[in-house]
Amino acid sequence: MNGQIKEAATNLQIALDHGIAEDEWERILSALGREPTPTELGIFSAMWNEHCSYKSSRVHLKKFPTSGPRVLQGPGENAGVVDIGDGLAVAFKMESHNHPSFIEPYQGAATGVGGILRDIFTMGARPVALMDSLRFGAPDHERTRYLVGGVVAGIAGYGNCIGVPTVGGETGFHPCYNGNILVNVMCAGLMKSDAIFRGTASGAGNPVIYVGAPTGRDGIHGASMASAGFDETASEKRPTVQVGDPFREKLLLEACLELMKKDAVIGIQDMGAAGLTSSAVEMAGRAGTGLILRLDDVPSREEGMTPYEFMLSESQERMLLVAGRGREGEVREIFERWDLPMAVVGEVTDDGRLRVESGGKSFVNLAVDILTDEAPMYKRPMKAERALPATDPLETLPSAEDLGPALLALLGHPGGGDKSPIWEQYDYMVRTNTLTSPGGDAALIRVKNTAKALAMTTDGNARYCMLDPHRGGMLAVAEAARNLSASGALPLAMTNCLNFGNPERPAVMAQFSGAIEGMTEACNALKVPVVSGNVSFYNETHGVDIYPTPIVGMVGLIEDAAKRTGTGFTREGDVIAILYPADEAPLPSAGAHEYVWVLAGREGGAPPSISLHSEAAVQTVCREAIGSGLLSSAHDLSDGGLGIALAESCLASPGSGLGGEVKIPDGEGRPDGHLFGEAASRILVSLAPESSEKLRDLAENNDVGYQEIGRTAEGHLRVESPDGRPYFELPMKDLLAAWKGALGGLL
Amino acid sequence: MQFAVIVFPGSNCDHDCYHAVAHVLGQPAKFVWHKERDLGGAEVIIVPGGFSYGDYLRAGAISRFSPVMKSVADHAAAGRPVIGICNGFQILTEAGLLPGALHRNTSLRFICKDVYVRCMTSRTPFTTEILPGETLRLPIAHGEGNYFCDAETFAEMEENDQIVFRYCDAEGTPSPEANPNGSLGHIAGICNTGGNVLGLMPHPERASEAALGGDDGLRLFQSTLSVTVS
Amino acid sequence: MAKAHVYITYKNGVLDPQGEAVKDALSSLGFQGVGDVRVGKYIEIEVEKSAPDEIRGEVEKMCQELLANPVIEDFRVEIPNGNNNPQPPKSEA
Amino acid sequence: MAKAHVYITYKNGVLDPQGEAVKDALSSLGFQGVGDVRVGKYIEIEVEKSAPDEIRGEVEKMCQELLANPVIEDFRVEIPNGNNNPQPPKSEA
Ligand SMILES: Nc1ncnc2c1ncn2[C@@H]1O[C@H](COP(=O)(O)OP(=O)(O)O)[C@@H](O)[C@H]1O
Ligand SMILES: [Mg+2]
Repeated sequence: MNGQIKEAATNLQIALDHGIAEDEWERILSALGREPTPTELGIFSAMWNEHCSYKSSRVHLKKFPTSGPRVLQGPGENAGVVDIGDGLAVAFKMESHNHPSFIEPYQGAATGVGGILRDIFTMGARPVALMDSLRFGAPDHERTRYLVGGVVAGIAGYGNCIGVPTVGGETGFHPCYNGNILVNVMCAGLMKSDAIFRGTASGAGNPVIYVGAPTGRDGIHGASMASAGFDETASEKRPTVQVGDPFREKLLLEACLELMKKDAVIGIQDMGAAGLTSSAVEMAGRAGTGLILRLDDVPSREEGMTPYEFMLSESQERMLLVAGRGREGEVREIFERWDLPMAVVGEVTDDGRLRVESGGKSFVNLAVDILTDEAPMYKRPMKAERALPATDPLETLPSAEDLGPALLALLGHPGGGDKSPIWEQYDYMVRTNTLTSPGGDAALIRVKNTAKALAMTTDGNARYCMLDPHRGGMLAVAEAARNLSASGALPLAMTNCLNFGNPERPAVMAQFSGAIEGMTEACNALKVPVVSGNVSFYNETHGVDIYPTPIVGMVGLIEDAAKRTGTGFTREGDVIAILYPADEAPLPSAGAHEYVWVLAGREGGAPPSISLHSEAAVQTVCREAIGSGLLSSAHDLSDGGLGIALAESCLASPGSGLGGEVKIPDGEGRPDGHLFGEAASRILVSLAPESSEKLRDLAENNDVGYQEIGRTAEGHLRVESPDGRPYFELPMKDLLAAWKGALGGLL
Repeated sequence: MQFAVIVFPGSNCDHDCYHAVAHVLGQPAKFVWHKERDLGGAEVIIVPGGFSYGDYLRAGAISRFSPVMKSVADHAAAGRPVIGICNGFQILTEAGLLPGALHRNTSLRFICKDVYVRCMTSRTPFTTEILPGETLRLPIAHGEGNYFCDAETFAEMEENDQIVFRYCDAEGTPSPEANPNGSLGHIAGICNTGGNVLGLMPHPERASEAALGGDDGLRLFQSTLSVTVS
Repeated sequence: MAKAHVYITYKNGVLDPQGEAVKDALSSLGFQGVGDVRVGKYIEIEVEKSAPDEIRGEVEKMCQELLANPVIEDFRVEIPNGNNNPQPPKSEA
Repeated sequence: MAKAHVYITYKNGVLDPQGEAVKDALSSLGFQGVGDVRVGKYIEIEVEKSAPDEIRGEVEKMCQELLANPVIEDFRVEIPNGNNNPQPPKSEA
């Protein structure tokens, strides 16, 4: 049936060069009953690779809970959608752009932002907020400075231009990322809950329409080198790094949202990884239909592009949509007004096949389901391995009398210090909805025309996952939910980026599986379904994998935006207290991980233990207390334990002027273990003394511990032992100076 | 008072300005697409911030050729109020409605944060209700806010009372430390000789509601209400 | 299509923050004896005209109207393989 | 002090959004027959060296290390009044 195809032949070697394994090649041959054409081979390589097929991860991802009363759209679409009441919904998703950002930090990060924005407005939502979760190598590694500067400028360059505020994120440093940084970007958008658009190509005869930037040879990856043999002129067409055009994307965003107000659109999907190939195949796959694409009609910006190149180009700022028959004119009219290319490039068919034609010839004729449902799926071997010592390295550290220097060291470390040199490069206020500047536990965005606010956070602790993937996974979800609860928000649902090493290594798959199981347990216990997500494997350099780094992005809802708290102390003389699980000590001396890392460069032991039941109770109490107006501030304990949480609450007070006087509650273990230990399920709160009775009652009624530890005070932070011996007393200006200077050398 | 917010391809503070005047101030407002020429009888023109044409080549360089700019120029020439905010300020200088130019911040970085500005004159329609010497807290968000003009122009502007806002510290004292972008004379905003056209880098529309952390910016829009429209 | 090259530089007396930053960065990378550094724009334009003088006229007009801002920038147009008798940088002011 | 001129342009095939926007603007300003427009950087550097070859060597090193981004950009160095036998643009790749 493909008699007229004139491309060169393909063979096993070319398939291997495309990253297709030998058994996968056999599978293709037996499915087709012939050799694939070069363009078909390119399509297989794109659709069957890890990024599109999730072939190593699918069996594990199935474990996540994905439904709930508010879930309008779970995983499988461009983004998840969750109902927030009042006829509104929030669409959100997180994506990684790790490898491109390491090669070209500015453009890699910028196009990462562009990609996730398209995922959101494809759903019919207007993007309202971006968050970025970043991991760099050691602060003193030779490339770190360059990468930090480039990535941050790239996120700023794209997000600021398009006018979506970047409202929060996280930034971490660890030598395991020296050769493979992580750039994960999350976007949330608002939409009407009854106007969700999906990536489906239904209705035979409906036109397939290409809108957005013309196609060039951008990002046709290593595979294209193998294709050079197919065409003599291909040799000088080297693959190129994608450059983002945020201005064009802004136009695309406005044009798409305007078009979606009409009922002309049947399905729409952005062209992300594997561009035209994946958008066409996935849209047909979801609808159970077929597609014909006529490449001669695809707008292009370079001469002489081959079908192979058209199908695999990753040029940015493009979308594919299916419109109702006869509605082409309306689509054209809108895109012309926004000065954007628009072209009818094919139509929907009912034979379940993807056909690609050019110059009157057929270059592709494949059953869609071979590319989607029948893509390979692997149960890769797993074998847990422990790479870090099992003993808690705290014991190897001499215990100091004066804990002040340790606190200053933690605050002055790039991972623990002030991140404003990063987020002040982001326009975090555009759209006038941002209720708190970045720097707190959760970012808060008001929802205009309602009393509501959305809360958002990203969290992940690779060290915990390295020490114990299962517990690390639980802790990541619990911390994200806790960050939302500490701002007064009810966690609704989550997305994730699962950044792992090479899945062909059993130790990596064991980490992956363990982390997912832990996350799943926490999702179930905290009633937070997973509605979207992304897997990034092969994060490795020279055969060494990064620490397993699942990043959780979570969205919560505050019904009345006036009832919220920040992390900073607000008033002198307020009571400082801790909410904690009632059946545990307020501050067990355990796992002072960040402290030992910063002071001694050692890691080991176990991540903090966690009871999900108690975690849920602590969060409920915190939210209710905020809802009843009892709290002045709330801040969860995480890296650096109570010591860092206290310091951060002081630093986030007005003018960083409020400190506190605190006595550590009685308990077993070392003083530094109490102060810097990273016990889970704890929230540091401050409140007016008149409110303490009520909070104590609320906590008791919910089986939650409430322990007062001191008072806020002007100008200094003093912490003493249970018997009144001072651990340190530091003027706020010293804390501020250490904290402010932390990123100094890097930006 | 009828407001018009001009929308260029890439403008992204258009809705914020609209929100501030229509929903917070409660005045009639409408958007005017850059290809239109009819300002529809608007009394006050807002050229909003954002990245018109992506800030490509130079911020504001391409927008100034939009058809609507002729109408804006006529409006200005008639002595009626025009305010250019951030990218709007850049567009007004490129269009020659205000003197000077805005180039890259000395830090070479985009900067988003709250700053203080000192009001230098009440003579513009946007500062009638603000006393000279008063300090406002307003957000900035720009990469090219570094104001420049030649010495002669600067002297003329001082002479003609055209410097409307200067970056200052919380106490109201202009200083290099309080100047976020290296602008000449700590200039944050200027007006034309007639006083009716104001350009400024800070975003008053983002500081128009206490819920967002401050409402000093609203006073610029409020001021226009006391201007008698002829 | 013929090509024209446009060079846009800051005027004397206008501070060039990017140039300063590059200079500092070069020194800290260990390059010695780096003097002034000025960063400008270099634009390549294809035009349909073919006579060098016509091209120059057209492109200079483009510079005056759009490509350069006369308040802070000078420009210079070169026609590769054309008549490029040294010309002083131009500006409208 | 001697001067060197550096021209930095996007590699062939790399999208130049700025160039596209300028091209569209020129057309809508009424300039006819404008083809490709590419916007790059033009850098003037003063160095202490004086032998043209030495200057070129030094400045090319600066380009490789700092001034150009070899992943997406090519660069070209010219020494005014030096030996400028036409040289192809360079990149590290
Ligand atoms: N890359 C970033 N982008 C935006 N905001 C950031 C970024 N990094 C840090 N922040 C802000 O600073 C706060 C503290 O940063 P960090 O210490 O890395 O996170 P966390 O407290 O979640 O461990 C974050 O909650 C966030 O609001
Ligand atoms: Mg936190």
